[in-house]
Amino acid sequence: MSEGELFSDIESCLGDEHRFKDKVRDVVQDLEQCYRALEVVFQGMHRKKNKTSICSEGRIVLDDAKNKYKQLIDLLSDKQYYRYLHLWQGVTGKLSYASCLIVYLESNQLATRETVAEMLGIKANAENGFHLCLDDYLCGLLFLAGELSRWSVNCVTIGDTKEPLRIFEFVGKIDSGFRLLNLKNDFLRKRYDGLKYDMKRIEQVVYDLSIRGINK
Amino acid sequence: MSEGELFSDIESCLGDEHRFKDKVRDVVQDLEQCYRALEVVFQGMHRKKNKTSICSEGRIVLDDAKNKYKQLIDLLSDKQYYRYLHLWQGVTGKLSYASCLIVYLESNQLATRETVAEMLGIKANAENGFHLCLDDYLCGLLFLAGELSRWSVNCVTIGDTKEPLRIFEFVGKIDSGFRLLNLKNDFLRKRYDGLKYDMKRIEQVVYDLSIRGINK
Amino acid sequence: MSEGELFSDIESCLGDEHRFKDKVRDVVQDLEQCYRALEVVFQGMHRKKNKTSICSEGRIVLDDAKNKYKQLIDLLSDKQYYRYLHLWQGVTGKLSYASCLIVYLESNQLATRETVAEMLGIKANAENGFHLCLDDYLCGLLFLAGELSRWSVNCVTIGDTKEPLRIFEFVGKIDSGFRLLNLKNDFLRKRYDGLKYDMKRIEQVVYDLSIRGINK
Amino acid sequence: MSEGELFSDIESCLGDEHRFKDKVRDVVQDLEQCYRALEVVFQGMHRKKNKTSICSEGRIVLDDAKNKYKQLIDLLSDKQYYRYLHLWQGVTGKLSYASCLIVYLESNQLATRETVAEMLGIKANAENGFHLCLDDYLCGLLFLAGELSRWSVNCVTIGDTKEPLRIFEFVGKIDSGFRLLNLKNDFLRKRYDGLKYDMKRIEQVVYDLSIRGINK
Amino acid sequence: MSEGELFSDIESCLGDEHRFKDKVRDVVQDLEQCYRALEVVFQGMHRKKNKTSICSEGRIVLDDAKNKYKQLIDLLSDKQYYRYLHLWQGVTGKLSYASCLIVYLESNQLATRETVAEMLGIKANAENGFHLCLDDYLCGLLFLAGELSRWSVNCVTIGDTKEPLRIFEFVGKIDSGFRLLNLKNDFLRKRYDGLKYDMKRIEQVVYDLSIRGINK
Amino acid sequence: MSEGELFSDIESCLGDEHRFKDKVRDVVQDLEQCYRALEVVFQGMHRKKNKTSICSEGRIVLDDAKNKYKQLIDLLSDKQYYRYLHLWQGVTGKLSYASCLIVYLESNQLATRETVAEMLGIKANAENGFHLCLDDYLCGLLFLAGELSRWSVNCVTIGDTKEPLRIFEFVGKIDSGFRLLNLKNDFLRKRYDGLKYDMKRIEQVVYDLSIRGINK
Amino acid sequence: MAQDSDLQDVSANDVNELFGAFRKELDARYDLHEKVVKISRDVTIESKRLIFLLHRIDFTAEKLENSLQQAKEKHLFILEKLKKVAVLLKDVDTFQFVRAFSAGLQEFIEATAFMFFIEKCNEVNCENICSIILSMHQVTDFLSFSDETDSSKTVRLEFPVEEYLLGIADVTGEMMRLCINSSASSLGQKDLSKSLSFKLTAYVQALHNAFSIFVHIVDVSQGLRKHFDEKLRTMTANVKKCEDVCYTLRLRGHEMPHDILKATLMEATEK
Amino acid sequence: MAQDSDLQDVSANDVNELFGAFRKELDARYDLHEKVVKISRDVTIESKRLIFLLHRIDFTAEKLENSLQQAKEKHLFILEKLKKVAVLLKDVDTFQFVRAFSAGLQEFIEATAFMFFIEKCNEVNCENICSIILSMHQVTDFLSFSDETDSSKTVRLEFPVEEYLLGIADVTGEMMRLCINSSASSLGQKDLSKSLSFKLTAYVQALHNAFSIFVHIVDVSQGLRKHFDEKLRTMTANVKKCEDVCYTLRLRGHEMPHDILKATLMEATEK
Ligand SMILES: [Mn+2]
Ligand SMILES: [Mn+2]
Repeated sequence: MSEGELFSDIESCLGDEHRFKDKVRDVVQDLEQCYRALEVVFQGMHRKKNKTSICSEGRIVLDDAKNKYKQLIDLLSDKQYYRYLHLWQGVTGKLSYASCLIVYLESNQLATRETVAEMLGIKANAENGFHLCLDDYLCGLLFLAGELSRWSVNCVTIGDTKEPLRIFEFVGKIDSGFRLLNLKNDFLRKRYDGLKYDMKRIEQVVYDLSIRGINK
Repeated sequence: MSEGELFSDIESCLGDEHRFKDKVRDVVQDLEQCYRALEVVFQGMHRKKNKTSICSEGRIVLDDAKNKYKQLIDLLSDKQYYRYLHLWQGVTGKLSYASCLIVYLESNQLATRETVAEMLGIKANAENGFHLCLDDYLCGLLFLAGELSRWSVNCVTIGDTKEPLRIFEFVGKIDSGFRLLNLKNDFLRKRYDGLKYDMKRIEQVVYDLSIRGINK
Repeated sequence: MSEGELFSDIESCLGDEHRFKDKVRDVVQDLEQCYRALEVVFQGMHRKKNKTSICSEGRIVLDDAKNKYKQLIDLLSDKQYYRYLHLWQGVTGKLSYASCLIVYLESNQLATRETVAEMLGIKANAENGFHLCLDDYLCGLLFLAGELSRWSVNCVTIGDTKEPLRIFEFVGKIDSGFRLLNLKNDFLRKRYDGLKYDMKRIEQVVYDLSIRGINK
Repeated sequence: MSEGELFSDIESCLGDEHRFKDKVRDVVQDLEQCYRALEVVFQGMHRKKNKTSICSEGRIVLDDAKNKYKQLIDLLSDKQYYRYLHLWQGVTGKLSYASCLIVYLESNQLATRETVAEMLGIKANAENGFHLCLDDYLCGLLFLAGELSRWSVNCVTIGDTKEPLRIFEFVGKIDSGFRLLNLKNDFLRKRYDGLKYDMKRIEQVVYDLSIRGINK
Repeated sequence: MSEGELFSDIESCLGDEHRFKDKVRDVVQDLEQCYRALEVVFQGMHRKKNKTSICSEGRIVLDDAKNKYKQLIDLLSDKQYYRYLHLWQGVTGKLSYASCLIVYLESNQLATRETVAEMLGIKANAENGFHLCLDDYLCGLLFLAGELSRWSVNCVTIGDTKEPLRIFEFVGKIDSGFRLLNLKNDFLRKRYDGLKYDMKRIEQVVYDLSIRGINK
Repeated sequence: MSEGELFSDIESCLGDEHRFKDKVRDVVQDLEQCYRALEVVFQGMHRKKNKTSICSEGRIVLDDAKNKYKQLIDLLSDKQYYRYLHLWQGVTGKLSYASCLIVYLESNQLATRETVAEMLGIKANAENGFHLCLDDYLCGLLFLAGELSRWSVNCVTIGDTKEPLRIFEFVGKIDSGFRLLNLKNDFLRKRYDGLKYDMKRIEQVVYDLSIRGINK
Repeated sequence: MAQDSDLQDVSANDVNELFGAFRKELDARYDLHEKVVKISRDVTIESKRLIFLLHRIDFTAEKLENSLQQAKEKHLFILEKLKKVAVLLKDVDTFQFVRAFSAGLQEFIEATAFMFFIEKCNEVNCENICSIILSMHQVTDFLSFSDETDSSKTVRLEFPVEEYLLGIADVTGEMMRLCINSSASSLGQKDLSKSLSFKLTAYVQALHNAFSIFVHIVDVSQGLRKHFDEKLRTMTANVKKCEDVCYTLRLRGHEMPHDILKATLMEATEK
Repeated sequence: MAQDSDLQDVSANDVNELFGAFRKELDARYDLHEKVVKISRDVTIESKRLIFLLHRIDFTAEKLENSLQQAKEKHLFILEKLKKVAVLLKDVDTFQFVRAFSAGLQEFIEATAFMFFIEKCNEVNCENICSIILSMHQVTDFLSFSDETDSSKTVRLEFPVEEYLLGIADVTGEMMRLCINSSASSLGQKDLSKSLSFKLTAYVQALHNAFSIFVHIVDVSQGLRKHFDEKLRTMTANVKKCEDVCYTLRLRGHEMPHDILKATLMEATEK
């Protein structure tokens, strides 16, 4: 065997992978685009915009994302899921947040992992192939807490003094939930540290309302 | 002694240290686990939970930690204390905070270094072997101030308007105490810089209560 | 104890440490001075200077260093050894080298850790308080190999064709010894990587002498 | 051509470039000076100073900058624009910010790239030679948001409780705008992350006014 | 123009640039591929391979590179040369080195900037559009010196004791040439420091041959 | 006093300094140019060039440098010497090396600080105004050792087997001299560490000559 | 090896003598440097302590007098140490040893500026706050000492102006801390612009404005430049923190402050 | 605070249940991860020891046999540990845990490649040296274990190809060390191209050439890219060090080597 041949198997293998990754990246970029569109829709929350129309507009964009996930699933064979996971993990966390936010706005409910997975058109469990990995779902919840903490402040500006209380209850639950988890020192852990500040901010809004006897 | 023996002695000595550190790390991980359990207990404070039960639950977990410290002490001969200190310093600061919080909840008192050391089952002074090092104790006090400042806000929401005044008084003492210290530019100094914000937050609560004539 | 007292104890404790370190640093500086004096003495090796006088001059300076170590020991209570070790670790490695060199010049022997420790007036083992830490002793041996490799070259220039063979044999033993150790990737490992070059240089000298039939 | 000639040609070529860059740097330094003058003018905003006089003073300094840009244009032939762009990119971003701020103070409007380019006496598009590059314009907008967020706080202190609402509206638009962009430039991305904090701060001010019923 | 339009214009502008850069990057990647092929060819030098065949194989690959540069030139209008220069600067320096090496192997001559430019199918001067920028040419010379220094060592191993003398002469000229230059570019300066070491190494080889009376 | 006036004294002071430094830098650049010219002259050493002509050419360039130093002296009043020292310190160390080299080539002597100072047209002692600071002189000696170590190798190539012995003696003396000094951890100390390697290299050359019985 | 006999002219003895002289010169310089460094470290520590002491000051009239007295004594004590530096460097170019005393000097300038503010803040309002900013001139005056051997002469400790700027820049950090710590005590005040917090903020704003001009002055070494930029960043952050305090105070004013408050706060503190 | 009664639907209990399940999933994953990490650390340590052991090998025929036996036993011992990893990860996607065992795996590949060379270097010459470079295929074979529950099945430890490249890259460092350490023993040899030093150098050159092709492959993450670049830099340095050894050997050959030498060296060592 000559030097040139030495790694030639590997080279062709990496070449395939290279081409494959490019395809995946293209789809991921489309997903990013979906997320940016959702962000624009959600900005309405902070300006009196009607919840119902936010949700319906949001769901339309999510359906778009669903199609993109379908493309991803078609591209991937099952077992390569974890090999390339890092490529779509970032955007999936964000889209998971978007789904959770829509569910909250519609029903004040905490979207389960199953609900979110269904909204994105993917599986909820590792056993079933391309799925919503737990980290992404949890990440989405933490993003949600951040956005709701911002919203609680703007609600008062808009004149809605009931919503902050609901947010307080809701994020409080998320907070207790997370305390049950033993997070390692990773990305999730770092984001989780931000939850404390979000919670503090919401607590401050509720405090401001309480001390003024509003909502009594 | 031949060169061969000389060097094989040395080799066994290098291997021992490696194994020793691994053992210490295992115990430290258990202590981290204890601290997480305490955090869950303390969350009750912010939701009307009864102080007495928080304290008794907390003390049970601390007893667990005490056992772990005992294991550490057994592992270490006295003189190696400073050699490995960095391995348990982080968690000891946190457990010191937990001890101080329990003492405050029980008696509104500032736990002394001796008290905390006793609660953790270690010595209070450098002369006596495995001890609560000064930095960790002070760090614990600063964590305590942070938590109490958050609590003062939530007390109002829960409807307890007396506690904030007690907290104001108590954290004020910690604040005056720290002003006596000439801290160097290290970790402690950085944490200390946060104390003024905690103090300010508590002052705001007390102010809000006063201008509304509450507690008069 | 009032809060005022609580913190004033702490303040005096923080100040003491500061002053203590300053004292240690002063003694370490004196030890550095001793080492520089030894370096000047050892230069004679490379210029025909008599071994015996090098050794006797060297031992006089080492006695001086011994006194300085005594001061260090007096300053430190046993248990603080590891707390401040980093302050004198650098210079101790160098003085350990100096001791080993003198022993070699006197007797062609590898100085044991015990011998070196005795020459510096400190203990050889961790159990007995202020001691020669293993890393420093090994570091000293590596410095020794470096200096002897330089000497083997200069011996030929000076006209001493016997010494290089003795050095070859001696450093060969150190080399075999180190091969028994499983060093981690640290300072020592890095220094050890230089040993093969020292060995190679000595081998070259021995080779050059053999092919010319010198020493036959 | 001999090697000697080859290298002396190169040296003279390097020398020319060096002298040219020095000239450009001198003009850029003058532009920095203009910016500094503008900063002093803008500080007045935070202390009750009359908007009209800030704007007229600012415009006078900007006219000065315009002259300096004319010098730059004269120095450069078209094609070298991108070669030396990095030399004036920093200061152009800052002057772009200054222009946008003046336009906002005068009319509560978002200055377009064309307006800013005109105020600086340069082109708005790449096709036409020396122009306001897009990154600098966007950078200017982000600086603007930062300054307005600080101003919203100080407005309240000064007693102007209407301006924060206008700022809230205005920066809100910039924020929504940036959410549409798919930024690749690292510097801009990083600054854009700052925009979220600026927005949050302004929202907090408007909230603080709302909850106290001010501006109702 | 509304804010919405303003930002959507900007977005389309950013998108265009993004796509353009992607195209350029694709061509640059092909150039990198060429360079890799050249590296493989050049490795033969260090193992007895015939110079003539190295040169002819090398020139074939360079012709390939020439085509790629043609693509680049077609993509770019003149004025954008400096805007995107950083994208191909790295690889051009390397290909410039390859050209110089071939010229040296063929004729023992120093390739001029004109020669190299011609070999790559680009202009030699800034005035004429897409050109070989001076930094890249100089960089190529420095890479060349590095490679020749390695080669001088391997020549001796292979048994060619004449080539090192030629290399000594040749790199000596490059060395003297660079001493005339007043370099400001940091990257070049740093590489230039490496030239001194390359020269020293070659000098050592020539010395080793001389002292053994080889080539006498 | 207004804010504007607050630092205006200092501003004008720094402005003066700015202009002054620019002037000094211009002269320093000329000195750098002189040094580059000297470097080119010295390259001849390594190629059989006649020592006498190197020295006479070198002295002509040095006279040029002398004039530049005169300009510097005229620019500076005495007491500002140390304030701006860092501006010309680099180049003075290099020119000091050049002077020492010429003296060595002419007479095999170690140029004293007085001699060097005179060659550069400046004072030898701090008391007398603009002088050759000790650090620069010592730095020059270390550069000299580096160059001579390189030369000792090339001498053998050229066929001069006597010079290396003289260099061995000469640099040996510099080495012993430096061992008398207590250098702090600064630039000089770092360069001094390089002396060891230079010395080793020369020792190797002398060794190579000795073992082959050359010069016997 | 053959010993060349014609090399005797530079004998080992000569070299030893030569380098012996260098050693003396270097050692003398290093010793002086070391002495200055040690005093400077003391100056740093004592200045930091002075700052801590000033943070502990109680602004109620009688206690203020007393604490200020203590601060001034400490200040004189530090000046004594700086005088030692000046005397040590009397006959040499101080610029040669700037780095040896720079850290201490800067901390001293910071402490002095802080003390100045606390001493005189009652005499000024937000509009004329600049008058109590420690000037370069005042620092120079502090560092002119009477010569003990000849009282008609003065010994000055000279230093580059950058040191002053770097020193005074740091005081904004201390002002900001005091501003937050004392915000509660400013609360009761009817005219906020006369409150300590507002004065501190005005001071920090003024210094920040003046300083930001300098940071754009280009002709400083790369290193110093970075230093300045960093100081300005910290300063900007400090200004904003102070402005936040003023904002909150003004906002709370909108909620009709009562004098009750002050009473409540006092009551709690005195318990 | 008012307790909104319409929020009961997401009760705290539900959340606890939900997160309880997450906790279980996370803990299970972390536990598995932790187990794999611990084994991997052992694999690293033991592989390093195997390398040290190989460095101590005496190439004289009888001793070589014996030491090689020892090395192979250690190698099997390490394989046992890797089998444990493979079994642990049997039912999950191993790519999820790559980071947990990557360090150990790479060190194992390095040690294996080194052992391979030493085992077979007598059978090859400089021209066909490539045949004894450990291939990806061979690594895969090593990491296919027979399933204990069902011997007809095999359990594989799968891993990304980068791991192989990163592991094999490191072996050049060990080769370089051996090349320098053993250069004295190559000295006596008449045909240098059959000497250990020349073979080691040929091996390192071949690997370097093959590897340098890969480093230019662009589509790897930024982090991995840096990693590769760094490995290549080290590799290039290693090649040069090996080439220096060959150079010196060849040069010394010019001085008419005698067999005396070998005797001298042996004599000195055996004293
Ligand atoms: Mn400070
Ligand atoms: Mn390795």
